[in-house]
Amino acid sequence: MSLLGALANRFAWARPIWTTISRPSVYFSFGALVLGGFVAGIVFWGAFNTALEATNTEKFCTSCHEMHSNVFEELKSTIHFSNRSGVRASCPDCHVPHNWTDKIARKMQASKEVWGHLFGTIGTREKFLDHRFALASHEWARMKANDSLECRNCHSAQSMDTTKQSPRAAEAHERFLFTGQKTCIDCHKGIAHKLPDMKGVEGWQ
Amino acid sequence: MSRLLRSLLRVALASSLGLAAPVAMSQSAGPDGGLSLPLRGPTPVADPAPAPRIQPIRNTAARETRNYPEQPPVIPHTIEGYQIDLNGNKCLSCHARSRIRESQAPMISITHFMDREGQFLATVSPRRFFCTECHVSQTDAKPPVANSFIDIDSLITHLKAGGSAK
Amino acid sequence: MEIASLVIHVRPERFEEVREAIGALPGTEIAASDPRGKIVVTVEAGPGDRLGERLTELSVMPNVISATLVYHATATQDSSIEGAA
Amino acid sequence: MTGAKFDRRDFLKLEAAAMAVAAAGMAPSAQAANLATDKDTATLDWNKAACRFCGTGCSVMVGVKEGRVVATHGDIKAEVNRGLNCVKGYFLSKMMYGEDRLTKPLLRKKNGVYDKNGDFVPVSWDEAFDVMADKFKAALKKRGPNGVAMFGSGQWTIFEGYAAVKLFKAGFRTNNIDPNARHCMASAVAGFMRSFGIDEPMGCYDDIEATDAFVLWGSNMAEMHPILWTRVADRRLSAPHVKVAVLSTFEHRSFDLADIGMVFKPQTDLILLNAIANHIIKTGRVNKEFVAAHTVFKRGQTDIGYGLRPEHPLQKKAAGAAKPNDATDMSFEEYAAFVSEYTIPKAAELTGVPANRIEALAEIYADPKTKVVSFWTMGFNQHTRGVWANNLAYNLHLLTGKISEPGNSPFSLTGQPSACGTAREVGTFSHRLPADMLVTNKAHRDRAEEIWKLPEGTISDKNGAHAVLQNRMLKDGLINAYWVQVNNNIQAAANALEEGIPGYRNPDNFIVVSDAYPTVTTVCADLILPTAMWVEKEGAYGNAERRTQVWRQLVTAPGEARSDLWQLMEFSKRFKIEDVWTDELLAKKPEYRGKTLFEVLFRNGQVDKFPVSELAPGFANQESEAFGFYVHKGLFEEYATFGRGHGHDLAPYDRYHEERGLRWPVVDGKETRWRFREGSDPYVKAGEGVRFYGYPDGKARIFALPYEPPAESPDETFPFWLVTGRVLEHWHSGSMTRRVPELYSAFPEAVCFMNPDDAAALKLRRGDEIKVESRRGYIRTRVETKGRNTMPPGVVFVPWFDEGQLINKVTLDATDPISLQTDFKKCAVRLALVGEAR
Repeated sequence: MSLLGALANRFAWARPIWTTISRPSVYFSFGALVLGGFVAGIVFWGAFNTALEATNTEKFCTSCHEMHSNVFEELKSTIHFSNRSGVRASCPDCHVPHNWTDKIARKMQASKEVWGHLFGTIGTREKFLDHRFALASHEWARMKANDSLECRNCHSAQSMDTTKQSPRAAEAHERFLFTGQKTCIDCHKGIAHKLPDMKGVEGWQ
Repeated sequence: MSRLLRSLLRVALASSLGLAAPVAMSQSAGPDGGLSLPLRGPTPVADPAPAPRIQPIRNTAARETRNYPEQPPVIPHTIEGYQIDLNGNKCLSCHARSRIRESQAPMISITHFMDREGQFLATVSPRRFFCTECHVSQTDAKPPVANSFIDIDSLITHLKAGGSAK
Repeated sequence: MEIASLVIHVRPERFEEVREAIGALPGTEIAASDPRGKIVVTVEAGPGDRLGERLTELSVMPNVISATLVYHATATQDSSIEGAA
Repeated sequence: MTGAKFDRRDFLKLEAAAMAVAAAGMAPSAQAANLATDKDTATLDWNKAACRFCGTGCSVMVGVKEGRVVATHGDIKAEVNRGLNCVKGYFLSKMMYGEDRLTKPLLRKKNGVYDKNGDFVPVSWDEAFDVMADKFKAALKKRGPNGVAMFGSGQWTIFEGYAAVKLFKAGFRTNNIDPNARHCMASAVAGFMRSFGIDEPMGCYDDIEATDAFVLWGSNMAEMHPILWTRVADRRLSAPHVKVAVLSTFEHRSFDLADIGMVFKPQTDLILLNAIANHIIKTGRVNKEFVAAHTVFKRGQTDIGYGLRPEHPLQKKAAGAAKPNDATDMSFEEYAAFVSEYTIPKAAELTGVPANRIEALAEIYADPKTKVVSFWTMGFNQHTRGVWANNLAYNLHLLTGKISEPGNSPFSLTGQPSACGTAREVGTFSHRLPADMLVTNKAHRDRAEEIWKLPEGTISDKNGAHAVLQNRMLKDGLINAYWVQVNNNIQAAANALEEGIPGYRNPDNFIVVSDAYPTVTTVCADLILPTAMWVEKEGAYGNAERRTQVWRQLVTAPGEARSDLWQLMEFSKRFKIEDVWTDELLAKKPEYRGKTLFEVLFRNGQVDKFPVSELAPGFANQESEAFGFYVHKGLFEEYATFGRGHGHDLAPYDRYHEERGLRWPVVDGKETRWRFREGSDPYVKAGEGVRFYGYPDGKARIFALPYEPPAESPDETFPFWLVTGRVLEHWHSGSMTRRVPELYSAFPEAVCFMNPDDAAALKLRRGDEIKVESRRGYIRTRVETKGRNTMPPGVVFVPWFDEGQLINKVTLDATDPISLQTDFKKCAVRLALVGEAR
């Protein structure tokens, strides 16, 4: 028996189904079909979003070894992981845009990271450190471009009570943040993970 | 004069005056022979002493007086998460010569530009790279033992006033 | 001879007044003061004086919020210090 | 210096004001601003002194005014530190002025007489020494010479250690004297003796500026040797080709400079060391010429036990425990076969370190073009196989010939300011005599007796009780009179609840503790003697690079506090030679009849040779004034006799007052930087090139030693490794540094550093109060998941500086069977929240 024949036999059960799907409708009205398609679209879309959101959890992010044993490990001893009020940031809070278009754009970029994972681009700590400057630079550039949007999702400048800040922080925020001279990421690099080699980075020696 | 007697007397005086002595004293003549260990507290040596709470780091912009000019200033603010390693030095991002106009922080001392031979370098000497070897931040923990170091200005002021008659 | 030092918290608005009053007490010196309401005082008492009474006097002065004894020492003749050489 | 303008009353008033100002949180001398003053008033009297803290041996300048230390700074002229100090060194000025300095002897009394369970009452020195002498005499009578003992220190000055050795080994005729360097350096000492037949490093700090790579084997130099760390950082950051490898059981501050960071499972450093040796052999990088000319191979005794009490099951089953120091000859081929099982993949598996990093580290040693300095301290020394670890590190340098030349240096760092000078060179160990000599060697005893003008047979031929054994013997009531100086051993020694505290409080025993401040050891004592510290006396220390440094007395100790040296010598006056020597011995030196120990040991025509008039004008010297001769010079010159001509030559005493220290051997006025190397070491003859003259055959030993497991490992009941150690801001038990307000506030109390995942699994939060508990006891402390250390899962770190949290109640007194040094880095604990379960 030829291979093709074997395949045809193997999927013989599907033939009536396919015939049904490909045949024009004779039982349903156009309106019902549109409505049905719409409902199906919502269902499909919901599933897509659910799947998307599943990739938007810390659990997913840290399920790969590169994230878990590098950046997540480093996060644990920082203020974004534990602090006085117990509000903590998870990976997507800072690294995934909250509005839809940007999120999808970011997710498409992320396919590259999957590629990197499969091919072990940063499979060891050493390799990760070698790439760290590039990885961090991307994030800084993104945050600089969107005016530190992910920071501001939680830390609204308008809602800051500088009297509750240390004098040093209050002064810096008044001079640079409130005047729009600088955005969060300009000063607050390396607050959730360790820094790459900072030679040549503005503001660093 | 005995410091021990003095301590005891201080406690007695303080209690007779209804004043609180700032230094915690063990007044019980327990298994430790009645000798107080202010850095330990009143728990006998053989027993486990309670652990005081971890105190927050003092976080101000105020400079502290130095005990003498050669003393490295203590850090008046928190440095939690400040990275000082092969990749960079967070302290310098405010205290470096080129950064102080923006940060308004004190510039690191000129001594820090000297190498082992006493020559001035163009940049901060690598031997001074790890700031926290000499500069430490301060918690809110109050020292349980007072220190009777007398700074030179107090001595000089006193000398200029003619000391006092014996 | 006995020597003591105290930290005295006073009402800031009556700071100058209290400072003067303390300065007027015999054997009392103001070592440092802060107009926000803190005065550091050293008290000296000879053999005939009663140090305790002086301290009580300070703690019950008008406009004094609290007086905390920080240091007390008794100096005897034999333990007087000479310079190192 | 000008005459005294101040009287006690002035100082008391100034102290009173200073303390109240500090208590009020106000700035000192705010009212003294804008001082314009004349030169006389503004001039300070500056003099050099060695830093009081770690073994680095920085020189500091001490500014004195009116008999008070008012400022200190790093000595620009000092080779070691060139003007730098660490934060502890910069606060030396305030160290002596903690308000609760001990100023009078305190004796436990009830109803006016000594009582073991009495309360401490101030007594005169006379009364203190009377009671003490009675108790020592009673113990000598009851148990013979070994009924008394002394525990001293690597913080003793050279004079003090030397006087103590004489008093105990020659006077009381017991070798029951040991320094706390036993907890610190003993494994390094035994490592040197086994590998080279002579103690102390061949290299020096100059290697730092000459090397291409640093390997830190269990040493957190960033916190424990800050000034050496500034030199390492200087080298690494100014020469980009230089590499730094840091190995530890957890990540600490030294990792901040690491190109290769390696966190390994406790005890598996032995595997890494052997794997590197194997890599050197397998890749053909053995320096065959060097190895053939200068080394021999030895197979060390194995299964040597853990230095526990003999009835402990682990001791009973250790087959090699009787002769742990034994070794037999072997060939290079046999050695190569021995290490061949330590492959890099196997090492990676057993140590938890990725193979690529092990290989990178191995290459540093193997590459003939890379000069390498290996540093180690307590990670190696406080290890039940600490001597082995030392030997295995030397193996790497010997196999490659990277030794005894600039930049190639296996370097054992010391913890205490005079661990080398006083503990090792003077020989305050229970098995040693000055200049590396041993009490068990007849020729060595003869020489000591000859120099000391004592009859043959004065010095006991038995090793005395070492630190850990002393505590056990105190508990068992075998040592009944005990004197502790310059250390805080109730806080420092392992297993305090089962051994230390019961030993000190044993009703049969009389415990004397000399200290400057009240400590947990003083409160466990029966008599406390107030001690003059640091520049309140003339002193000398020897640092880790063989550098001997001397300072003068610059200020006077408060009240009746007196130096340890004065205490030792004054106490010796309380004993007639007949009290301590047998008639048989006396018969050999009848002229000593009726004399006191002071006369025999210190007024012996040598120690008292130099008159008080030789003291430098303008400096006080309390001991010399008390005894009527220049005590320090006399002791030093007699001591120096031991080493001169024997590889340990010291310069004439007076020269040390002029120098920022000199590295011995000092021959023809010149110091030695690299030992065993022709042209640098005067003991290596022309044409020899290299000669390891510690052994008669001139060869160093390469040891074949395996991995053996630690004494105690985590299990289901006690699932965590406990590591103890220090922090930058505090020196040892914190009795000095915690009395400096700035240092106290920087790191006030101990905490338990742990991994955040471990904390989460136990439902613990940062700051929670927990019990850290072992089979021996527990302490209460607080959880720390942030800060300077990053702990791997399953390992916790608790520093031991805090007398409120006596972590050594938890540790195990397992020791290296060769060095008898305790392993403070490995025992099993469990953690639980204090109070109710949540």
